[in-house]
Amino acid sequence: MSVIIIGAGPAGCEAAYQLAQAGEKVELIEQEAQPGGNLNNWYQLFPDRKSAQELNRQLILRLEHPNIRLHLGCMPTKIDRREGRFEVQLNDGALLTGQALLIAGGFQLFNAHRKEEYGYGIYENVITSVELENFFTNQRIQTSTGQLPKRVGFIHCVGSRDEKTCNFHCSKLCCVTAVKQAIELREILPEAEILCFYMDMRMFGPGYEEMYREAQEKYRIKFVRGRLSEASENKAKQVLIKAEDTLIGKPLKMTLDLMVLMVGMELSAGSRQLAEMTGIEKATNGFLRVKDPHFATNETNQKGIFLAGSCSSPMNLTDTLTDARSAALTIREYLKHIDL
Amino acid sequence: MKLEGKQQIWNDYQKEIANDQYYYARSCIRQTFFPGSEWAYLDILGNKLGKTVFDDPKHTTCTGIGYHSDVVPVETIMTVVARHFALMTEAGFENMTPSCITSFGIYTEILHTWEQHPEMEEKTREFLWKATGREFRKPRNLAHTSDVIYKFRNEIAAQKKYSLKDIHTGRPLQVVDHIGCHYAKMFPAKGIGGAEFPAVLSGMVTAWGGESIDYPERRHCCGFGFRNYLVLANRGFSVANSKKKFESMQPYEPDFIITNCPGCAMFLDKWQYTISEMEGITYGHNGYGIPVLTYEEMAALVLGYDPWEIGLQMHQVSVEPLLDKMGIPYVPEAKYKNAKGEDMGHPAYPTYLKVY
Amino acid sequence: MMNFWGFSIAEARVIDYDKNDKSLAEMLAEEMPTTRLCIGCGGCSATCTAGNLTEFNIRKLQMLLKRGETKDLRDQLHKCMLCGKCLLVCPRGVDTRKMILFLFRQLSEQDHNS
Amino acid sequence: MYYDPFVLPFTLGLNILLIYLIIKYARWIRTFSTEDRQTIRRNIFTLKTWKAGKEVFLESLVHHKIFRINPFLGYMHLCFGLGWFLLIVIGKIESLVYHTSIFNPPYFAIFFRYFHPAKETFPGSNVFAFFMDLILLMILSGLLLAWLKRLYSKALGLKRTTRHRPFDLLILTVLWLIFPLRFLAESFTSGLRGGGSFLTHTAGDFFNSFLPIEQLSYPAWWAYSSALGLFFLLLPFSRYMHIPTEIVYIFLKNWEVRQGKHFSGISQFQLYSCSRCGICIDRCQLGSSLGMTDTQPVYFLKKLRHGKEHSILVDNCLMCGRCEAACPVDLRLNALRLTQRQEDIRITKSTYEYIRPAAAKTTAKVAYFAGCMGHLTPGVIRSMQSIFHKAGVDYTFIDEGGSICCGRPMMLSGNHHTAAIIQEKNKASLEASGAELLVTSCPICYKTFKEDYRLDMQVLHHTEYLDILLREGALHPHCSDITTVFHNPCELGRGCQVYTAPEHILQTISHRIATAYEGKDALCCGGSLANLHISPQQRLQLAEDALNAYAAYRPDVLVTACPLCKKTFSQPGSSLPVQDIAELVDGQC
Repeated sequence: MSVIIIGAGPAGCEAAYQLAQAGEKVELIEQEAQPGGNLNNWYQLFPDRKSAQELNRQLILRLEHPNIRLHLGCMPTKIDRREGRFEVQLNDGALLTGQALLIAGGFQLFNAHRKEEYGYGIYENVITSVELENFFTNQRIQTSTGQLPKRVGFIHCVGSRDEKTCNFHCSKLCCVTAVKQAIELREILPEAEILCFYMDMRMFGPGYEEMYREAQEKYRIKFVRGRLSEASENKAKQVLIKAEDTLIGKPLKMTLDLMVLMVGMELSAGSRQLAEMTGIEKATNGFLRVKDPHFATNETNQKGIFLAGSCSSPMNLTDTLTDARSAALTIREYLKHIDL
Repeated sequence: MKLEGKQQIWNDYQKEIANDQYYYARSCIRQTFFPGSEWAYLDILGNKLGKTVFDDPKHTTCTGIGYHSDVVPVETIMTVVARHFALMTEAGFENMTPSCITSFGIYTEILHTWEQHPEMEEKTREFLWKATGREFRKPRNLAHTSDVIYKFRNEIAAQKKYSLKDIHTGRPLQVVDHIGCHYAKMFPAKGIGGAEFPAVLSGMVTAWGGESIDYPERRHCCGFGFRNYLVLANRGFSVANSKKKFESMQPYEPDFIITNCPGCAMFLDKWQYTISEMEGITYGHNGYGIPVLTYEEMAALVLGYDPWEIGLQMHQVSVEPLLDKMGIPYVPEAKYKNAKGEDMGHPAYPTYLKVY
Repeated sequence: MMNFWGFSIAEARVIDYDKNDKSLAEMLAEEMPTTRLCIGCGGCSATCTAGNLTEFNIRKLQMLLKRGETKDLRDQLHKCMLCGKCLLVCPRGVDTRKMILFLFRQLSEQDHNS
Repeated sequence: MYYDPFVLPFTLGLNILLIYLIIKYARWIRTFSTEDRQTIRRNIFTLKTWKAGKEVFLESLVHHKIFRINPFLGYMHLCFGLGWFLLIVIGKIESLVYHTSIFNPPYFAIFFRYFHPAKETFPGSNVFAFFMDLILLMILSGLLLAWLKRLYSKALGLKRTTRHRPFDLLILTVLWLIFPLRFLAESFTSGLRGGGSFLTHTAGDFFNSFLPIEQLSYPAWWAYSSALGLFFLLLPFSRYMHIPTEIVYIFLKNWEVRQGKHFSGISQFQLYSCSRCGICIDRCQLGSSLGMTDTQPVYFLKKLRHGKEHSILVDNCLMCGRCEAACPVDLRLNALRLTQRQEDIRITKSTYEYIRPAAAKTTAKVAYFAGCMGHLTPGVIRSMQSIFHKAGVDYTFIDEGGSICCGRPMMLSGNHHTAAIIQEKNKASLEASGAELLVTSCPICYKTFKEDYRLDMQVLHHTEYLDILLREGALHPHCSDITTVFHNPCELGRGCQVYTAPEHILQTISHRIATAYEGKDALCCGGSLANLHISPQQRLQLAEDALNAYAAYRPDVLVTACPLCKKTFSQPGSSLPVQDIAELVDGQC
């Protein structure tokens, strides 16, 4: 029996390994030149500050399994279903067949240009959370003028919970990511003033609330409850922001040397294409709809096509990997039945 | 309200109260505004219950009001309190029974502080010695005088001449009990029934035939709050607090209010006049206001003391409607006569609040 | 209220939710369901031209209104210039400008009736 | 003396109508302001009157505008309008030629065939008869179209037709009866006594072959006269009131009587000039995108005229001006709607005391004003700053630190008094800069700066300014093969008649794709501040539909020139990039 997995991010890698271990043949397709997906852009992970690349390395290492065939730099151009088998045509000409199809196409980050009033791509010192991770990787934090930032602001909910970008959902991870990044930033910039501008702090995972407390107490991160409404740039290339300090009830303005936009998660373009090719329904939040939110979290409206990871909703890495294992289990169960 | 829940709390918050041999610490406000209360307490304990209470003439204010108003430093008040303990020790007593809730709070707080910071106790001993040449032992038992009455509520009930009942209908009187903030809010374990559902006064009320009202703002401060009342600019908040309590208790149609704190008794009584003058509002029935008694006065009435002898004419809100309900006889003409039968003069009539 | 002896009874600051008249808020919610969506992020009041120069705070005013506190509404609402900037930043799609217009009309009607 | 009792219904009806109209119009004109009266006096003996006459001919008779929008509908209206007019005029001439007296009563011409003994010829009598028949045929053909229109409105290229109340149906029936009755009366008379031409004569012979036309002829004239009389009596209470009123309105309009902020005499003329042709219905995006089919001007004016509840209709209008641009009668539909918005805001002079003139006097001759919305589109501001720099213009950015509202949104809510106070404050602050030229990025500000502020400096929208810079050679663009479609913001295009500047710019720097939404036909983005009714979700729907309409031309970029349009279009997250014209120019220079 063989399973075709599309997407070799953490979910695809983990599911591939679990299925391979269980004796299934796995065809793992990845459009990029290397596996790892969005994890490649991360430096450290919450809540334990694990090295993202270390986790990535472990996940990729396990792909060297005799049952796994990895197709890098490939994209499905056509997916057919013939006599209970899936035939996936790749852009490099290969034709893969399998009894089950697992979509692990993941998410993509919100395009911050769309929030024009925040000035991303216009003001020099406005960056996204991913770019900040990149700074961390290089251990180099500086403003466009080459200075150490004295005041850094994290803007939560950029492209999440925002009717104005038609993204109504909560991306769930940005709050804790902001807290994590603020802490990392503090370690590099012991003197800087670091602020988070939030609408609600959603510390849902184990150890997250504790991180939040630690950020306040130990790392002296300041939290302002207010949504950024607009930004401008002054002569010194600092970002002048406007928000309301809602807990005080007054408008607030301040200059930031560096503004970090906590961009939210959207269904990736690849996942969207796959959904169109295979007829998988989309949920109201734009992600792929699972068959049942309790009993069939990896199944879809299409028999034999399964989902793993954040193509079904924003997920942290813990949940992504758990979801991948769950998907592997669901697929094995499915394969057993079509055997009969 | 679920009685079981309250009983559980009452069981959790019990305290040790000495059985006899009390050193009595007077209250500034009580003896100024309700001198009859103090006399009644001493008389009940001495003559009705046969207890020994020592009322020491050398005893002074605890300076609690000054302390809470940031006028008296903590070292000073500790030394003053240490002197009280020294007087108690010298008189051969071990059981301290302050009449004032503020004092009770101060004693509790200081004893607790000394427990946590023995060096402060040492320092206080040194100050006291340097200032007065006195030494002291800490009281073995500290209880508020209302605790003492609570302890003997059943003994009093056995001797009672009148019940907290409307003699015309047999209906138990509905009583609002107001506990001084510093009785149990700072140290819930030191109050009978704790801070949330204190039983010290309601215990007396039920023992003597009445019913206690648990109304929403029961736990709220009477409004005295030291700086709130003492600073003129804050006085509006003080009276607003009392008003809030009256409005909250009004729907329960209370027959009277009792308090265990001298300040509260004064405030709940006199603010009724103030509110009526300011806003034309009166509480209680028919514009006469809600009578306010101290628990000593309530005990004395139950035991058959003459209302004027225990000083009920000192109250702003007339107590006559309450006396009539309980069937306690009184001579209206004697209300404003002194012990010699001379007329003391009659207070002016308020604009809105009706008086007898 | 009369000022006796140098003081008067302080007004309660508490939001008396039971006593407060919330009919205007109910009418507003009925008329414009999007006003129920506010999560109090403050985007509107931050961008507000009038709010940056005066006490006018539309987020607070509508929240007060929902609790039945309408005094501030009367004192502040007219400072709004109806420019509609708040509408453009609201992440919940609350029709803020229409809400203000509705309130203007209601207040004007109340004034008219009284 | 030619007389017969059957002329009475017609004569009575006509006279009552004339008296009614004279009284009604006089009363409306009496409410004109002194200013309006002066304007009329100034313009009445000028070429404007001649222009008005020409317009009356083109619009009231030929229905030239309707023709351009919809030839079928135009022909139908032409048949009725011009046909009836010619029937009257030629009929009158015919009667004059025969009778050689000007002072024959009106009914004589109308019922000429009855009074004129057919055998008695006069100069050109056959020619007249031929023309009269031809015109009647033309009217009857129009009538046929009108019937078809009621039955199959879509066949005539109309998505929707106006709905009628029972009274409208009554007068419509009467109107439709007039010409068939004339046809019958004339045919019967011809069949009986001869006369007429190819139509009535032939028909007369035909009817004579099987009908007792001797008995039918006289009643037919009665019926014809009665139908005419009844029509005249009903006319003031029906939509056909537009026939006489429109003519007066055209003259008033040409004499430059303006629709002001309040409902006035000229508003009354407009209200009664609406012919309910329904052209506004198809132009309205509220209808096409949101299925709202009751708020268009035709319904609004109808409710207003009949005093029906119209509070939602007052609010539910984008004021995009698409209807106004297409209105054959040229009614000021936005302004009319605005007159019905109430002043709800009670303010005093001190309410806006907090607004203080902020701009300091500068030496720069050019002042740039981004507008409040502009601060939410920093890309536009950034591009303008860059362009100023590239063109070497010394400028001052007067609302860099923020500004107050221009007052137009307030005005659009109907609160003119309040808006005036805001504008007064703002004007002081603008003029304090001492600049000679004010360039703004916001068409909303631009419109009100131009129309209401009476500033002592020149005002330009940045599109116009960029066009000047390009024409003067201050900027050096390189034309790219990037394809563009222009979305002309309502306030800029239809609002301020800025059409050529953006077109020229886009032709200079890009490959501009012409669309069906050029010039006056531009769509509304849906973000309109003038609509006080629709929900944010409905706005989004409007934006999506407009975007899709533009995207159908597959441009590389959709170009606009308004921060509000840009924000509105950015909401749905379309794959079509939306840029301000300033951003495009900056990128190409």
